Amino acid sequence: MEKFIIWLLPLPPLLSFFLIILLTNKSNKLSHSIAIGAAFLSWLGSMVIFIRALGVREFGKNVFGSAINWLPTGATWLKVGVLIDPLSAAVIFFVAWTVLAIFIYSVGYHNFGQLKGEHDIPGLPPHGAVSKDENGHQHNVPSIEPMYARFFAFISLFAFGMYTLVVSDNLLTLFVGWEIMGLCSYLLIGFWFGKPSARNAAVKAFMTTRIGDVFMLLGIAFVYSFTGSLSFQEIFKPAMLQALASTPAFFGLTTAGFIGLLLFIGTVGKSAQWPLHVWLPDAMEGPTPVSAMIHAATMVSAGVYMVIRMFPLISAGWSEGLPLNTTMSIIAFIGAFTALFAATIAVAQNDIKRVLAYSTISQLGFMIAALGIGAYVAAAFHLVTHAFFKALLFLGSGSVIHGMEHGVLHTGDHTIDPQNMFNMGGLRKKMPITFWTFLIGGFALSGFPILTAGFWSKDEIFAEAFGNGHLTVFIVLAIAAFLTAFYTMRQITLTFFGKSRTKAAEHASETTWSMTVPLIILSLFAIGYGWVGIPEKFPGFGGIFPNWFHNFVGGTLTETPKEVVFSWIPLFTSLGVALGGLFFGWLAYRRVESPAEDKLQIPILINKYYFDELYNFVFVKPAEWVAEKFSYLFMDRIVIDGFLHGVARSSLFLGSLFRNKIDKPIINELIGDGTGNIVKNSGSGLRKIQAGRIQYYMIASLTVLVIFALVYYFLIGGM
Amino acid sequence: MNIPLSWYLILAASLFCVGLFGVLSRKNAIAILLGIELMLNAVNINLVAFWRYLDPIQMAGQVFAVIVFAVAAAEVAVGLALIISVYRRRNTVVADDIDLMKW
Amino acid sequence: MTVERIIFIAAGVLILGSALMVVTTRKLIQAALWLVSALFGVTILYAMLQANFLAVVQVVVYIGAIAVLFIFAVMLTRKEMRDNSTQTRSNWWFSALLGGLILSGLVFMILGEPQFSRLAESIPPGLDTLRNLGTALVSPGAYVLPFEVSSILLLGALIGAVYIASRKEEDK
Amino acid sequence: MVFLNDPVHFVAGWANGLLNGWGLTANLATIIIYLVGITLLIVFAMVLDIMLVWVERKVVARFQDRLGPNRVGPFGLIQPFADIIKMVIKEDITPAGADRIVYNIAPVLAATSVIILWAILPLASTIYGVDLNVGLLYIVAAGSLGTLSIIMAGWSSNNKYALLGAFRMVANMISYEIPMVIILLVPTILADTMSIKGITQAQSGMWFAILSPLAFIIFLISAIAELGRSPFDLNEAESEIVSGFNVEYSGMKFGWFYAGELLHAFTFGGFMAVLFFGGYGGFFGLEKIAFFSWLNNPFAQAVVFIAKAMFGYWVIMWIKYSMPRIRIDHMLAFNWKFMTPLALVVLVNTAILSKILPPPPSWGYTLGMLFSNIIIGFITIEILRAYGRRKRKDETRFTPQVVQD
Repeated sequence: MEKFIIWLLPLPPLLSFFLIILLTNKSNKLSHSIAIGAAFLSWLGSMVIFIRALGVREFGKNVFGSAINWLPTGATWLKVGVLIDPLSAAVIFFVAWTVLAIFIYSVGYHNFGQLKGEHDIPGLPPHGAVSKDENGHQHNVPSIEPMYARFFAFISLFAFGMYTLVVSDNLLTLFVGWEIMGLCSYLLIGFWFGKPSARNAAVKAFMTTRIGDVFMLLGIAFVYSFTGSLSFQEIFKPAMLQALASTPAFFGLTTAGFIGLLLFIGTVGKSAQWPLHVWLPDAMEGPTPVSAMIHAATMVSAGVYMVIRMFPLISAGWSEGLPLNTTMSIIAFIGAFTALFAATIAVAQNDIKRVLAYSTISQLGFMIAALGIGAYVAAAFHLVTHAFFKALLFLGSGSVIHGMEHGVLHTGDHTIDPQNMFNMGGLRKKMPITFWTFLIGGFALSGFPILTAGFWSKDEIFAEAFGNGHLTVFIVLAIAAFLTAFYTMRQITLTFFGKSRTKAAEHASETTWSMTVPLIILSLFAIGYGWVGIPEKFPGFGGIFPNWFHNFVGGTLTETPKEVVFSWIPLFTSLGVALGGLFFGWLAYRRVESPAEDKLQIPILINKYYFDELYNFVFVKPAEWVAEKFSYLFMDRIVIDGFLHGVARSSLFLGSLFRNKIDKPIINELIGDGTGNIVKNSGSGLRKIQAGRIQYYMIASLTVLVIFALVYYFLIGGM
Repeated sequence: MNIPLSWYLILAASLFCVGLFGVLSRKNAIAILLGIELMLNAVNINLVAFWRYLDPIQMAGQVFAVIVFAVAAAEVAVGLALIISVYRRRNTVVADDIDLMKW
Repeated sequence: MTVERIIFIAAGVLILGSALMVVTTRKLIQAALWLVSALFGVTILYAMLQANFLAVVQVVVYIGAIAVLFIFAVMLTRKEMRDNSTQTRSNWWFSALLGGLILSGLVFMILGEPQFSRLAESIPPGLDTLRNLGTALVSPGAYVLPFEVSSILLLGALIGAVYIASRKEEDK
Repeated sequence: MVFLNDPVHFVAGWANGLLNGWGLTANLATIIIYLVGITLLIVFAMVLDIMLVWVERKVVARFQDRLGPNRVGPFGLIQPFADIIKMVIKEDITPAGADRIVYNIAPVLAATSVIILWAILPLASTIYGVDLNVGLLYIVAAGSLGTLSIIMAGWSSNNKYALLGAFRMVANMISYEIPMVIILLVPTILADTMSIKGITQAQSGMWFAILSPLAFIIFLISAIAELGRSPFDLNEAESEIVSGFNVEYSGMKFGWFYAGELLHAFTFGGFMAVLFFGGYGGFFGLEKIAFFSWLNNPFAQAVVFIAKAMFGYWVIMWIKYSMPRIRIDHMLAFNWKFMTPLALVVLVNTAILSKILPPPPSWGYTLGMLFSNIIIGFITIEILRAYGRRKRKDETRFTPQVVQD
């Protein structure tokens, strides 16, 4: 039963994609009904699976899974199958919720039910429409997205990719889902392809993640060539891991470590870790539900999910208490560095979504770092909580932008950027639901103590880092956490508190229920989900709820990681950085009116440490130079063209030689025409008997009959 | 019934060969069909004669004579329809002139 | 010489004479009428063979339908083939030779088979051949399949003939 | 009494003895007796035919509110003989360009095709030519010969009007042969035989006209069409194709066609009597009652039969002289679109009911057959009415309005 449902999980969104693309794309209502219906079906299936998984004792040893033979590879079969173990159960839980919330949210975000804008064209965001009420007053109102149905088709396909990835029991289908998401992120970031910035962002995202994907594919190939299988359960057999860990590969790494590193580069691309982080902020060009989808709920999570999934391989030969192996050190370094690095950039950003984008990079760095120090349960926990509150924040920011756009349309002042936080302010009163939910999400992101989910998951990372003696990581992450709280409070303060800084902000209004309901649902999870992972030894709260998450996800591995010893130091650190960051953030920005008054608008931070320029200088420019000077002018024009021209000339010469000396006299006249003439002559001779006159045929056949009868009688019958 | 079976058979054979001669020698397509009718009748005479002389209880001979009637009717209907159709298009009923499909 | 033999010979002469006229006469309409005559002779043979049903059906189908159809066709296509032009092909003698050869072969074989010189036994009294024929045509154990097939053939011929002979739009 | 009970065989036996006494062989005597019998039958038919001329003319006159022939002989009874003499002494023309043999054979064949029908027509239970077990098909076969005679006449006259008339007539006859053949199967099913005598005997209890009135009506209509009488008399529509296929015939050759037609009509009246009104048999088993047992006498049966046949003939005449002529396309459409389907429905209905109803001598059988026919007839009339209504509506809809100035 469970297996059956798991197999079916990814299917409704796929069907929805094809239905919308092929049949219903004329009808917006039908299209979004199909898409949401499909998402709902998958959600339902996921919940059934999740609840059934909870009911299984020692679920880590009794997972749901089935596999079928798919591709014959000589004597063996490449199997594909589905697998729900504790880790994927936890992941599919949040995937189902966030996907459903985002689908519903999109209906409101794309102004379903509004008029069609007169100037709206596919490929550009809707400009708004003019409506007349019964008194004859004209109102500028938002207009419906011109490619409304297409959007739902794309996000359905995206959801299919994510479900496929999560329920895969092998690297191959995981990679398939991974690449489908890559394609969809390209399509969705470039959804408004009329904007050049969106086009560039789409290409950038695609190319950058492609770098990671190539390495990941190499890693998959390596795994397959070494183990002969891509199934997780095959690869993670102790004997196999032992062999992997004990076989040396290149650069002084073990095979396991090398494969882990290759796969991790895939994650670096997908989850936007330094140095491949540059695409994620640009991806904010897409519609906000896309940002939430890609950058919170699904795609970036997929990268982290993949490394958590491959943790046994990465950590092969390592066990708790031992020093980290090379791969884990690299992972921990990159994670911690990214966490701090992105946090610093986020501090100086003014675009509400860009702040969240860098914050995402930073938080993903937390997870990667936690994984690097072996705390994969903490990483998974943070993955889940982060998915909830970051989806909440993105959707909240979308709601803010939507409200601002409403204001912009109302005032008619189109010079105001509805995404710039310095144009906002005082929205607390205008958009109460958005404010409260955003506040919850922001506090969860900051790690506001006790109440929020972010606190518990972050605290666990700190505890693991401190308890296992990785002090460097601990300190770097603490600083990053402080910055996180700081810029989150800065964002909330600039957006919601104080007075409205523009007329547009004054006329902002609360968004429709289809956008606020998902916010409320997600905010419940942003608070409540943390309580499933409270450590048992935690003073005051430990033991109220059992540390369910640790036991549940920890069961994924054969040996459950033991819980770290409780210590007051990480607890106070996390309390301190969170509250301190929030306080300073409020303090610093409560009176700031314009970017000029912002002390932290340092050029290096605004320009994101000049990484785009660096890549432009180091990769793009040389590539262009090589393409222009070397490839085109030298290789193409001189070498290849010259060679081709030479070949052509000599071929021409040889051809005419053959033609005049061999073809014409011998083949054409002797063989060709000769044969033809023979056939023609014999045919024209024989055609006389093929007269088309039926009586001739009958006479001929009867003559033959008579002759044969006579012959038979006189010669053979012999009577 | 003191006529030998061979009388019927010889009469049928003669009728058959006369029909055959008509089929082979006539120019007009309708006349060819007339010859075919004669041949079919010769066949029927044989069938009925065999039925009567060999096994009057089993009705095989008569049944197949009936079926030959049906075939003859169908053949004449379609054949004459074809001839009339050809006549309308090509203004001829001479079988030798209906040779568009030749070489 | 019994009466039956006299009748048989008369019928035979009628049949063969008519048949020869069918294949040799120049006027096609007369050929068709001679065909009627030949067919009528065959009817006499059927009657002599005590195949009443076939005798009547011969008249209904052949004389009533087929021969009339022939006459119609001859009349409809009379324009081109003038009755006084030659109706036989130039190599008719070869056809005749062929026919004669086949006939002599057949006669030779018929006469060589001693079983064919038998006389008919009288039909047992109480044997209703008409009822037997009807039963045989429709009983699954006998000939219902050929019978149905031939009915489908007739239907197909009907539709085909109507379709072929119907004047199409472009002919007008 | 032997003669009274079985006149034919009595006479035949007597003649046989006479011929044997003269020293002829048995075979030859049989042949001679057959030939004499055939001649007698033909003579009887032809004399009857002559009388029919008088009957026809008288009846027509009554229909048309005239007196009819009344000068030659009492009630004009000798008039038909005068007619015959007139025809015989007229010049016998064979047109130039006519196919002489065919032209001369055609009227003979026309009369023959009618007279051969008398071979199977039973005047009484012991007075009949032959009791064929394929009697009904024989009727159709004879009709085919009639068709042939008409086409021969039309073609051999070398006259375009004659040919046109022949074409129309043949199309008509061949078309109406189909519902006729179909409907002839209804008495076959009811009587379980094709023999005319068997059918007559099967009606000793109940006439088939009551068991299947629709079959009777269809048979009547197709018989009229087969005869080429009005309203289906386009073959000789005087005003259109100058008397049709027999336009070139004169004298006694025309007389043969005329006589053939008259006799044909009477013969079909006789077949109607045989097939649907119990033939020479009495009236619903009346003859089984002792008081009416004289009805079983062959001569009484012959009188009954002639009376019934005359009634059928009278119905045909009645229709002929009260109905206008039908156009040729309507005539064919009426056949293919109405008669043939209806005949098939009646046939299938009869076949099914004869299997599911209680066996014949029962009220259930009679009433079931009758009511099924009434229901079919009612449905048919309703369909026709709806069709006619729609047709009229269409016609009124598309009729252009006359603009009044």
